[in-house]
Amino acid sequence: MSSVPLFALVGAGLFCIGLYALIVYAHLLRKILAINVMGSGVFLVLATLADRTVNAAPDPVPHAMIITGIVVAVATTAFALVLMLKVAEKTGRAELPDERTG
Amino acid sequence: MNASTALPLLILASSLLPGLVIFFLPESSIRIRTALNLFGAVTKLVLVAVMARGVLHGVDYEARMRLLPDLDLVLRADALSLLFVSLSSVLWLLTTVYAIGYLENSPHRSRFFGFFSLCVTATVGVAMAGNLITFLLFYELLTLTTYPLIVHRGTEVARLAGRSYLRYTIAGGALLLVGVVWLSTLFDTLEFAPGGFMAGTEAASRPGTLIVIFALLIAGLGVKAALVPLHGWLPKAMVAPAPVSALLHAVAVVKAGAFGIVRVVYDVYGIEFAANLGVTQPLVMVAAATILYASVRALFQDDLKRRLAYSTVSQVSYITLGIAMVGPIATIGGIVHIVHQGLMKIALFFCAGNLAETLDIHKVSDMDGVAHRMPWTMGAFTVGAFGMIGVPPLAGFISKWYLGTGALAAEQGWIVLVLVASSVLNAAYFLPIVHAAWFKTPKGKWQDKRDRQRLETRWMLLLPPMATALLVLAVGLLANMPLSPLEWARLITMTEYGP
Amino acid sequence: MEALAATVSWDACLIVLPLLGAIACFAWPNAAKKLALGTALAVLVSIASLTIRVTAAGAFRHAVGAWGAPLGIELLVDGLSLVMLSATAIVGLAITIYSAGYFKADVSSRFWPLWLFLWASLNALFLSSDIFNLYVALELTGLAAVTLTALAGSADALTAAARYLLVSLLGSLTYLLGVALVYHGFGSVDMAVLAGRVESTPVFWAAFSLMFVGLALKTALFPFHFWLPPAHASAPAPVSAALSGLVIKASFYILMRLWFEIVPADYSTFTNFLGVLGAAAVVWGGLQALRAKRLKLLIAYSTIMQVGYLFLAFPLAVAAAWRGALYLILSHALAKSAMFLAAGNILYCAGHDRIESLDRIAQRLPMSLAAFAVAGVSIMGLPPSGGFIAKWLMVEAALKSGQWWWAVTLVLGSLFAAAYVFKVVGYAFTQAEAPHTSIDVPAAMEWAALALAVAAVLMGLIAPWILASMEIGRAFPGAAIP
Amino acid sequence: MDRLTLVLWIFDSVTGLGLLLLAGWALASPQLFRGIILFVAFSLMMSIAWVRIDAPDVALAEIAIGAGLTGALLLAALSRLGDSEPTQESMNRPIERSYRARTFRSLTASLLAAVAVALVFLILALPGDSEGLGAEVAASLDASGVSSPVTAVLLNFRGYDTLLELLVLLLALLGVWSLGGLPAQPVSPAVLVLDTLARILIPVLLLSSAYLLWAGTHAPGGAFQAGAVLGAAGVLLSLAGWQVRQRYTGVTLRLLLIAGPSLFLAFALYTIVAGQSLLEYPPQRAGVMIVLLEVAATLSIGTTLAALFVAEGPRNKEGQ
Amino acid sequence: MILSDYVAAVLLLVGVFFFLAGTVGLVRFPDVYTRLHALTKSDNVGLGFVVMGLAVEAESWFVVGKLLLIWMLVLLAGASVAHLIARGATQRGVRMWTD
Repeated sequence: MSSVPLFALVGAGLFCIGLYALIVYAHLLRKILAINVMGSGVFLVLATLADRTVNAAPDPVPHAMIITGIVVAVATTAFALVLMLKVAEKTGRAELPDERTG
Repeated sequence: MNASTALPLLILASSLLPGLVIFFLPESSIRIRTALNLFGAVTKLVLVAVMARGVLHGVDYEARMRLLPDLDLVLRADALSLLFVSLSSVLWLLTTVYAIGYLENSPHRSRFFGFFSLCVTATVGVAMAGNLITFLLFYELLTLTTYPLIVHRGTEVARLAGRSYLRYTIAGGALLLVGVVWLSTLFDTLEFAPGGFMAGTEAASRPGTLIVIFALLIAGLGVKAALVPLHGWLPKAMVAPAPVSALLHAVAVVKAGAFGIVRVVYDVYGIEFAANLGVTQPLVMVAAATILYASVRALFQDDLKRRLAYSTVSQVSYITLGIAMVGPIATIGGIVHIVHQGLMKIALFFCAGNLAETLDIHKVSDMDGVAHRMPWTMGAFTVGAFGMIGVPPLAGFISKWYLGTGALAAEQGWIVLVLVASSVLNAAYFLPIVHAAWFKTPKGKWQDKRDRQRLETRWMLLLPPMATALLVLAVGLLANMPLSPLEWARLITMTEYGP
Repeated sequence: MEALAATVSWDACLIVLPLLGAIACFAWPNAAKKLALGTALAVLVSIASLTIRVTAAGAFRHAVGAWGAPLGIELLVDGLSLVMLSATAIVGLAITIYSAGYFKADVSSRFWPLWLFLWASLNALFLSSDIFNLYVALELTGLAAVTLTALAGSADALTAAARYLLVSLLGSLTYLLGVALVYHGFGSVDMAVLAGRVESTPVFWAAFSLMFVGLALKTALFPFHFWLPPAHASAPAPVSAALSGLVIKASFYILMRLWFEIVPADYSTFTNFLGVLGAAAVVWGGLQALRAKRLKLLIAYSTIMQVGYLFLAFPLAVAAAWRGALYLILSHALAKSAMFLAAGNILYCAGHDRIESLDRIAQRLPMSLAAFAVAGVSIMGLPPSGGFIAKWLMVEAALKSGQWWWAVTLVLGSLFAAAYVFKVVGYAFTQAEAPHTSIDVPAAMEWAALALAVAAVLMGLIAPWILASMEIGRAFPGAAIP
Repeated sequence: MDRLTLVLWIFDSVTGLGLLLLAGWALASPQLFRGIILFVAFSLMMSIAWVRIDAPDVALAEIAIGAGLTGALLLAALSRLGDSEPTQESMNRPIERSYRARTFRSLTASLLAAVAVALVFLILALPGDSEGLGAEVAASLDASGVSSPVTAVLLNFRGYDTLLELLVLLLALLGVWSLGGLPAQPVSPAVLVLDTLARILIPVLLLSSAYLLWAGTHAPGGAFQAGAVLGAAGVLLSLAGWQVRQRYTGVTLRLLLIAGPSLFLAFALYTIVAGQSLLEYPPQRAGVMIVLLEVAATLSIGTTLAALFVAEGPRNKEGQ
Repeated sequence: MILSDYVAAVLLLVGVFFFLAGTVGLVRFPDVYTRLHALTKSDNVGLGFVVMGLAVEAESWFVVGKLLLIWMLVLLAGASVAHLIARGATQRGVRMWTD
């Protein structure tokens, strides 16, 4: 029960690493990976800060939110992958036309 | 919903409903369309007559509807609005007859007459507006409904003319909107009141803002009243069919602008308040400049309709001139000229339309000797032209007379010089046409068109110019009759200047 | 029947009915069209009775599962949500009728479930007063919108859908991070509870700016607008009508909710920055719309401009400005969907929507052109349309609060709007040299577009009633200037 | 005692550092295949982190869904991408190295570093201990019908979120099918080892899914974790090349897919008609109803996740 | 620290040693087949010791049962996956390492 919410800081770091990769890399599969990493980062922040209860069970509400988030993440990732494949099939490359998408 | 609130709405509906129905009529059902048009025009005329009688007997007609929690849409029939409403309903009837004849077998007539009726609805709305926001509403509606009429022909030239028309009017509308909103933030009411609703309120103590607002309002209205820098769209809009340019220049668009300036100067600011604000003098200057500049430009126009267009630009500024000069006589001159200029100009445009439609004459240069071929049309044209110049018994003379004496009363001697100069210029660009038409030997290519039937052209094209020419004569001769426009103008001025 | 009508919680019906409809359409594809129309009518009935109840009994909160606010989720039905719900219902009904004729057989069986999911998620979003629930609703809306955009199947529709999906996911995650910080900072995710607990600490402002960036991404505010034009232009017409008319407004609605309920103090540098972004959106959107060669692209850029208008309400911060912004949302929803449906008719009939060669089509589709023009009146903000009322309220707010430069932006924007609307309408009156063959457009599609356009204009005449129902249960913030 | 916290602190910091490094390598690695494998490793490391912050439910979900299914989806997508990608090269080069790109990347990197530092300070600024909603959940836990707090929140207190989330899953599948689905994977030759593995593992997976579902009411577990395990079974089934007979991919598939959401919606509709507030469980029968809903949800989630992996679209259903 | 703790500690240490050996093998060995060999062998044995160590500490036989089930599953999965990877490698033509 360390006082410093270490994993929350890691979560913030993951969020920023994911955002950097999302902005910088062109390939759609990398962008989907980046989105998943950012998602994990946000969930880490959400869960770690729920663990600050003194000598009591951690707050279950964020845990429920994270499970919802994970399921939503897998659903959107699955759809994004199929969309990427369709883009690759139609345009020949699994990248968005303008190289560096914001 | 008693009679006093129903009548204004009925007057609006009398052209709105036929218009909406006509939109959905197929092109082939000519008889129904003509019947609807004429029915609408006649009912409007009757309703206006009923309202006029009511107003004389002191009945107060007002229809009110809440537009915003603190703002109402008001239609009210006071003396000034009645003048403009009666003018537009009379001329709308004549122009409808003329348009039916003119567009005998041209395409898209349902669309044309639909927008035609909506345009008159907007004009009547502008006339009967009881406060600035209602006025703004119908003023912008007028822009929207006249644009399709200008681009009716569908040629590239028409589209460009329409585009330039929009540039001016939409920009003007935006300025007007800002002015009106600014006013609504300063004053809690925008209702038109005879002496203006500004004098004595605490906001009146901020002249700077009020002058800026006045400039905004006049700029917005000046676009349609064709004051000098803002008149560019008018000559270009001549590409529209004749009934449209007749209606636009004599009744709807141009007059709405001038009427708006009358409302702003008299019923928003109040003439005394505006005078000591010092805004009326620059307005007089602008009006005078417009009169002279437009008359000079008219001299060099070979196309008949463009010459008439420039003449309209200068004539409308007579109204602004009369209003901006502080003094009852000048005001009477200005207000009565609204009616006179309407009648004269519409007669001239009807004749121009006839010439273009039957003999395909568009240029002044090939009008030599046309009077032998079309004596009635050229007769009406001559009456209108002499009226414009200010020849005594006709309407033009009365307005110029009152403007002149008003100018002297307001110690603005140089205005008389401007009036005289403009009359000379009028003569300079009208008399050669009349002379050429009557006395020169015909040499244009139109001679081969033999006149096959008894009348020189279809009766529907001939009746309106004759009627308007007669009206110009009647208004001139019977100026002192109780119901004449002059008497009406005198009644309005009495209410404006108060006891 | 009265007892049932009184006790039934109509707001819950608004969420459950479209969802049931969507699942039914998915289970029985060949009966999808009838089911969808039935659902649309059912939603309309629910909205009507909800309106009656709210106007009579005032705003009320509906605790889902009968648990209290901090623990459970609460639905809030007040003037703001009611007005948004009814706009969604009206536009939704028109789009449903339009899509019945628009889609071919195989595509239509895939369209209906997705469309009803989008409708349900919008209703859920407008009703919810719980910021995490709003995250899930935003996710559902985003995914439904992306799948509908990708329905067109062409190369640029797919790439636009992919870009839209990535931006939507990024927006949602940023928003979720903001929600996480707010939850852990103040102990609850319910707006009413938060309104009591929130104070202007750096944690709150950081969390709020994260949520703001997420929502701005989804609303396509100026720097984040790049994904909107390709997405709205290449999507099928009814879809782009739903996107531009409703989906964009959903995330702005959340911003408004947060700004009214949670944000403690007015932070002028922040609001002025928003105003500058809004003004940039107005100018940029207007210029791009003028340069657009294709009709749907022009309309999409016009959406960016209108979004710019919405953000001008922040710096004005006067109650009238918020009424104006909300009125703009409503009139824009109706007018913009009418425009897209009209553009859809033109595309359906002629196969292309290049603006230059529009005149050959205009002869055969007078009603669609009329719909476009009438909707244009509201977009331009000319009287008597709803757009005019919105512009009037916002300009009045700008002048009253002495910030005249926002008034200038608004007027400049309406000049841009006039320019690009008349650029299209101008071609409608030109003569067609060679009327080539074209498929004639089903009447229902033309009438749907015209009905929406006329509704947008008539909205201008019933302003007092709408303005009154807007502020049930929550007066807009900002000084109520006399 | 402080020695233990020291060891734990070291363990945490190693895990945290490992997470950051793994994420960085996964995203920056030149080959996409290596990236995906590192991402799966990153998810497994994440589940360790979840355990360290006392979130067993989330750890289960992370492993089953995050590492398992997402990894499978990514690898399947990569293999399908492989044939349509002319060169491997374009797959794994980050954007070109032009000067403009490099400044842009360093600018973005520094901007995001600043954001990260700001976030860190923010998180540290949050109060050291806060109860959150733990007390409220504990107070009304017995009225919720289940004893595991997370399941109580998921199914009862915030059941509305779960309903929407089930629909997100279904919507994703609808989206995949509306894109026309992907060409059917060529059936790999019957590999004896994979076949026996499947033959042994699938019953165990079904059993453990049932166990997870049942355990969810009083211990970590629940519908989503059970559904994910069921989905894993489906994935294994399709990998082993067993063709599900035509009859099962028709209406039964659709019914299975909408089982969870439609039961939930039926329950919602019932509460509306009965005049109660939306999704209100009758206190005495709440437990039974929650389990019923969880069973239906697990079936739907499992089928949907498997269908998302197969992603061939409904074509084989109508037999076009 | 009673006797069972010592036994558990020793078992866990041996298990960890095997894991360490497997990892060293993974790093040091030249080609995929030898790495597969190293990993599957030592990790399975290591896991066996860890499971036994934990079983000593476990409170109830039910937990011990679950631990054994885990070990069985890892053995099954480890073996078949190693086989599949090796098959995949040979199909892709990865040649064995000969020094």
